[in-house]
Amino acid sequence: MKIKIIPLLFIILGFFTAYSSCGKEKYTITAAGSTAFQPFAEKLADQYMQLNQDTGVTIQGGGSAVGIQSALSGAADIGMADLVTLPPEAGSLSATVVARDGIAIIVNLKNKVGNLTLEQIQGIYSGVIKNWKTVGGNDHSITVVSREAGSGTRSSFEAIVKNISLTKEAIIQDSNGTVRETVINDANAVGYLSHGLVNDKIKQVSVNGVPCMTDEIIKGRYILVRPIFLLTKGAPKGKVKNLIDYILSSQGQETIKSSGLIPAK
Amino acid sequence: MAIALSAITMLVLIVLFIIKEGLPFIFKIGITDFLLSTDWEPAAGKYGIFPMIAGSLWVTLGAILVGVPLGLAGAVFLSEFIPQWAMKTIKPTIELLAGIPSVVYGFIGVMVLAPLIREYLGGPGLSIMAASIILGIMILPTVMSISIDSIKAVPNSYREGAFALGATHWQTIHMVVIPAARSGIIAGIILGLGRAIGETMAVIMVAGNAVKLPNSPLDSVRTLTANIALEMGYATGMHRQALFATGVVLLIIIMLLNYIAMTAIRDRGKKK
Amino acid sequence: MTVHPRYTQTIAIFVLTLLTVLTLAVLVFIIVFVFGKGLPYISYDFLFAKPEDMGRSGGIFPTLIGTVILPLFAIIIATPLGVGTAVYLTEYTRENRITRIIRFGADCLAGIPSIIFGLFGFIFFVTTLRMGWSIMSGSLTLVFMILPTIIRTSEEAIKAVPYSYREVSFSLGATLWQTVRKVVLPNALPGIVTGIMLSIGRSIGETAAVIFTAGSSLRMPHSIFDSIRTMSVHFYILAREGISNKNAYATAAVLIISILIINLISYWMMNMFIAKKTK
Amino acid sequence: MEGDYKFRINNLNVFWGKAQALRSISIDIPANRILGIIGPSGSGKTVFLRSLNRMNDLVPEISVEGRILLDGEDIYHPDVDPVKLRKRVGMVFALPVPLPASIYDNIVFSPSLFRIRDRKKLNHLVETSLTSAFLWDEVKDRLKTSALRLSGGQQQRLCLARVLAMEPEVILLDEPCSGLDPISTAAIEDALGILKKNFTIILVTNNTKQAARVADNTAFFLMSEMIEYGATEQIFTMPRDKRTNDYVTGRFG
Repeated sequence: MKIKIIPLLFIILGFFTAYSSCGKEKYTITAAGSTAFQPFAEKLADQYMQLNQDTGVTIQGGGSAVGIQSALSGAADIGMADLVTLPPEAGSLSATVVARDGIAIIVNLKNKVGNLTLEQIQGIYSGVIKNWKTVGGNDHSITVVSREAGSGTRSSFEAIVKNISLTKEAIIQDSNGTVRETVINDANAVGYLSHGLVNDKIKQVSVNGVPCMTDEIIKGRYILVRPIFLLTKGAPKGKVKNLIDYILSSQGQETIKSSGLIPAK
Repeated sequence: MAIALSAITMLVLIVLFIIKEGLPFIFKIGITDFLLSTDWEPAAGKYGIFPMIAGSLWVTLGAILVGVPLGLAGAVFLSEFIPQWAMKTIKPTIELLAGIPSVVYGFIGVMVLAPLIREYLGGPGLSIMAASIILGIMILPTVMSISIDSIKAVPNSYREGAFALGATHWQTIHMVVIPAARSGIIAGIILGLGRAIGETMAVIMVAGNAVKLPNSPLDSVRTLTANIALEMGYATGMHRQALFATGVVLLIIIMLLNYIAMTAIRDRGKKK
Repeated sequence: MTVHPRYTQTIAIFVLTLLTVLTLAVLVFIIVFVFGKGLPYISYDFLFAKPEDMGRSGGIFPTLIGTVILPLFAIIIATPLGVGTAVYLTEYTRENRITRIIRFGADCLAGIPSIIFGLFGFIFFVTTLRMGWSIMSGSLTLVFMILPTIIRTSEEAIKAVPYSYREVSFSLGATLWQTVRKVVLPNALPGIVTGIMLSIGRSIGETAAVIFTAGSSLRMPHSIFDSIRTMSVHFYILAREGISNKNAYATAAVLIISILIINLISYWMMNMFIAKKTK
Repeated sequence: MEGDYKFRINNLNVFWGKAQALRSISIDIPANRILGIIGPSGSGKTVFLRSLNRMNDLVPEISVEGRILLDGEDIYHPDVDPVKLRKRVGMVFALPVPLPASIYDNIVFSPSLFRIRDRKKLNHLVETSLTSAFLWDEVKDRLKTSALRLSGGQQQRLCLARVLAMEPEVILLDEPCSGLDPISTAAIEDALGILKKNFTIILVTNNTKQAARVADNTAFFLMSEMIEYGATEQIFTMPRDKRTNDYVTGRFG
C-alpha cells in the first residue's frame, strides 16, 4: 500500500499548488503558430510586458496551421500565420497583417552564381535544370533544398514563383535554420529562407537582378515577399487588441524592422 | 485489476483515436492508391505513401543491421567476460546513452556523419546510410542494457552445468546462455526496433526527407514518421487525415513486425 | 564443422571484443563530442539565469525546471499504472488470448512514433480537455508514451523472478498479494528500475510529443497549467532554427549531465537496496 | 498405529491433465508421529504431499478428487482458505530456496505476514526456530547476513526453521536431504526426531534408509498407487507385498 500512496500525494500536491497559484495569476494572452515569426513575437511580447505589467504573453510555435487551428479552437488568443494566401477554414478568422518577410534564395559561399531569374528558379525546383553549368556556374549537379509541404515559406515561395512541381530529388528540411545549415555544408545546394535569417556563412543571390534587401522590398522591387498575419476569432478586443495595436504602433514596427523583418506598411 | 484496466484503456484509446482519424481517409482514397502510388503532393490532392513505406523499412533494416549485432555482442561480452567492478561503470554509461535526446544524436549526424558520407561516398550525405547509422547507434543502449539484464538473469547453475559437460565458455554462451536469455533479448530487440521505426526527430534531421524511391543507401529518403512530423504543423483537412492514415499504416507495420518476432520466438520454442 | 571448439572460442571472443570496443568507442565519442563543444559555455549564469533573445544569450533556467518537472510527473503517474498492469498480467491472470493481445498491444504501442502521441495529446488534452499547452498536458502525454515500455520491462523482470520463490512464499502462508509485494516485486526491482530509467530517459529526450503538448514557452511556469519548455525542445529549437550553436551544445551537455545525475541516484538507491538483501 | 489421526484421507485421486497422478489413496496419518513416504521417482509421492497443503492449486492442470480431512475438516471444502491451511501445514522443498534476504528476514517472513510486529517476540521466534533446526549456533552471530551465503545444508535447515517460525501443526518435507552431505542430513534427522513431539511430520524421501532411521510409520508408493502402509519396522522387516520387499531390499529402482 505504501507504494501507491506516495504518488497520489504528489498529484494532490501538484493540484494544490496549481490552484493556489491560479488565484493570483495575471491575465495571460497566448499566441501560437508560425515558427518563422516566433522569435520576433517573443521579442515584441517582452517589450509589451515591460509596458503592461498586468498582462502576461505566452508565445508558442507549431507552424502556421497550428496557429490557424488554435485560433479557431480557442486554444490560443492569437494565431500567427505566414502564408501568402490563407486556407479557406481561416476565412472565419479576423486577420491583421503585422509584418512582411522577404524570402531569400541562398547558395553555398563557394558557388559563383550571383543571380537567378524567376524562370531559372522554377526550372531548378521542378528538376528541369539539373546542373549549375546551365545557369552559369560550375559543372556540378544541383542539390535542391526545399521545405515541407504546407510550410508557409514553401507555399509562399511556390505561389510567387509559380508552376513549380517539386523535383523528387529535393532534400526536405523542416525549418529555416536547417535549410541554412544544409546549404552551408553542401557546396552544390540551393535553398530559400526567411530574409531575416541570412547570415555571412551563406551567399544570397539576386532574383531578376534585384538583391533581397529591406529597401528593395519596401520599394516593391524584390518580388519574393509574403505577409505575416495575426489571426483572432472575431475582431480583436480588450487586451488582445491592445497587444496587436502595440505591434502595429511605430515602436512595435521599429522592433520588427530592426530584427530583420519588413514593417507591415 | 482496476489499474491494469485503466492502463489498457488508455492504450486502446490512442489506437482508436488514430484509426478513427485515419481509416476513413484510406477508404476514400483507395487502399492501393494510398499504399502503392509514389506521388505525394498534398497540395495537388495526390497522397501516395509508397516511398515513405520503403523509406521506413530501409532505414529500420539498416538500423537493425548496425544496432543489433553491436548491441548483442556488447551485451554478451560485457556480461560474460568483464569483471563485476568494470561492469558497474560501463552499464550506467550505456544507460546514460539511452537517455540522450534523439535530437542530439540527429544533430551529431548532421554535423559529423552526413559531411563524412558526402565527402567520401558521394550523394547528398543526408541519406539512408546516415539515418541507419544514427538510428543503429541510438538503439544500441536499449538493446544492450536489456540484453545484459536478461543474460545476467540466467541462473549460474546453467553455466556450471554446461562447463561440467566439457563445453568451452563460448559454447556455453551460444548453446546455453543465449537460448535461456532469448525472451529478454528479443524483448530488447523489439524495443529497439520500435524505437528505430518510431524515431522522428533524428530521422528528419539526417535522412534528407526526399519523397522518392531510393536506388542506393546514399539516396535521401523520407520515413513514415518524418512524413507525419514534417507536415503535421501545417496540415489541415484532407491533408491532416492523410497524415493520420500514415499513422495507421505505421501502426500496422509495427504490428506485423511484432507478430513476426513473436512467431519467431514461439517456433524456436517449439523446436526445443 | 570440424573446427575445434577452442578455435571457435578464440575467434568468437576476438569478434566480440572488437565489436564491443567499436560500440563503446562510438558511444564515448558522442559524449566527448558534445562535452567538448558544450562544456566550455556552461556556467552558473547559464544554468540559473533566464534566457534572453530566444536563447541566443542568457541562461536556461526555465528549461531546466521543465526537464525536471515534466518527466517527474509522468513517471509518478505511469509507474504505478505500468507496474500494476505488469503484475496483473503475470500474476493474476493465466496466460490466455486476452493477455497475449494486451502484451501485443503494448509492444505495438512501444513502437508508435512519439509524434502521434504528441498529436493525440494536442487534440485530446490541449484542445478537447482545454488544459492548453501546459505541464499537465505534457506530462499526461508522456504517461501514454512511456506506459508500454514500463509494462513490458516490468513484465520481463517479474517473469525472471524464480518460480520457487513464489512457491516458498505460498507455502509459508502468504496470500497472492503478499507474495507479490514481499517476494516478487522486491526481486524484480532492478529490472523494473531499468525500465523506469529507460522511460525517464525517453521523457527527458522527447521533443516531438512535448513541443505539441507542453508548448515551448521560455517563461517560468507558475502552475501546472502553464506552458513550459524542456531542455530537449530548447536544444532542438536552438539547433534547428540556427539561433545559437554554442548554446545548443551547452544545453545538450547539461542534458547529458542531468541524465548522468539521475542515473547515479537511481544506481545508488538500487545498490542500497541490494546491499540490504545480500549483506 | 494408535492415537489421534491428524490427516484422514479417503479415496484420493489426482489428475494431471488427462493422466492420473494418484489412484485412490486412502490413508490415516497419526498425529505427533513421523510418516515416511518412500518409492521410486515419479510414483506420485510429491503430488501426494502437495495435495495436503493445496500447493497443487497453483498448477492449473492438476485436479484433485476425494476427501482429505485435517482434524476432521475437509481441506478442499469451498469455505476453506488455502492460505490459512498452508499456515497450519508447512512445507520444506527438495532444493533449499532461501529468499534473497537476510537469515533473520527469512525466518520472520511468515510471522510478519500475520502482522506480528513485536521485536522481542520476533527475536524469540528466530532463536527458538533456529535452535530447533540445529542451526542457531552456526548463525547466531550473523543473522543479518544474506541467507544466500549459507552452505546448502545450512540453507535447508534455514528453510526448516523458517517453517517452524510459522508455528504450523504439520510439516511436510519433500526429499529435504536429497542434495545434502551426511552431516547436514544427520542434523536434520535429529531435529525431526525432537520436533515430532510438537508436530506431525510427513517426510517424502528417496532414501529408504532414511525412512528406516527416522519414520514411525512408512508408506510405499509405486506407479501412482499406495502399495503398502504400516509401522516402519514391519515395512522394512516383514513387508506383506512382494514389490515392497523388492524395493526396500534394493532390488529395483
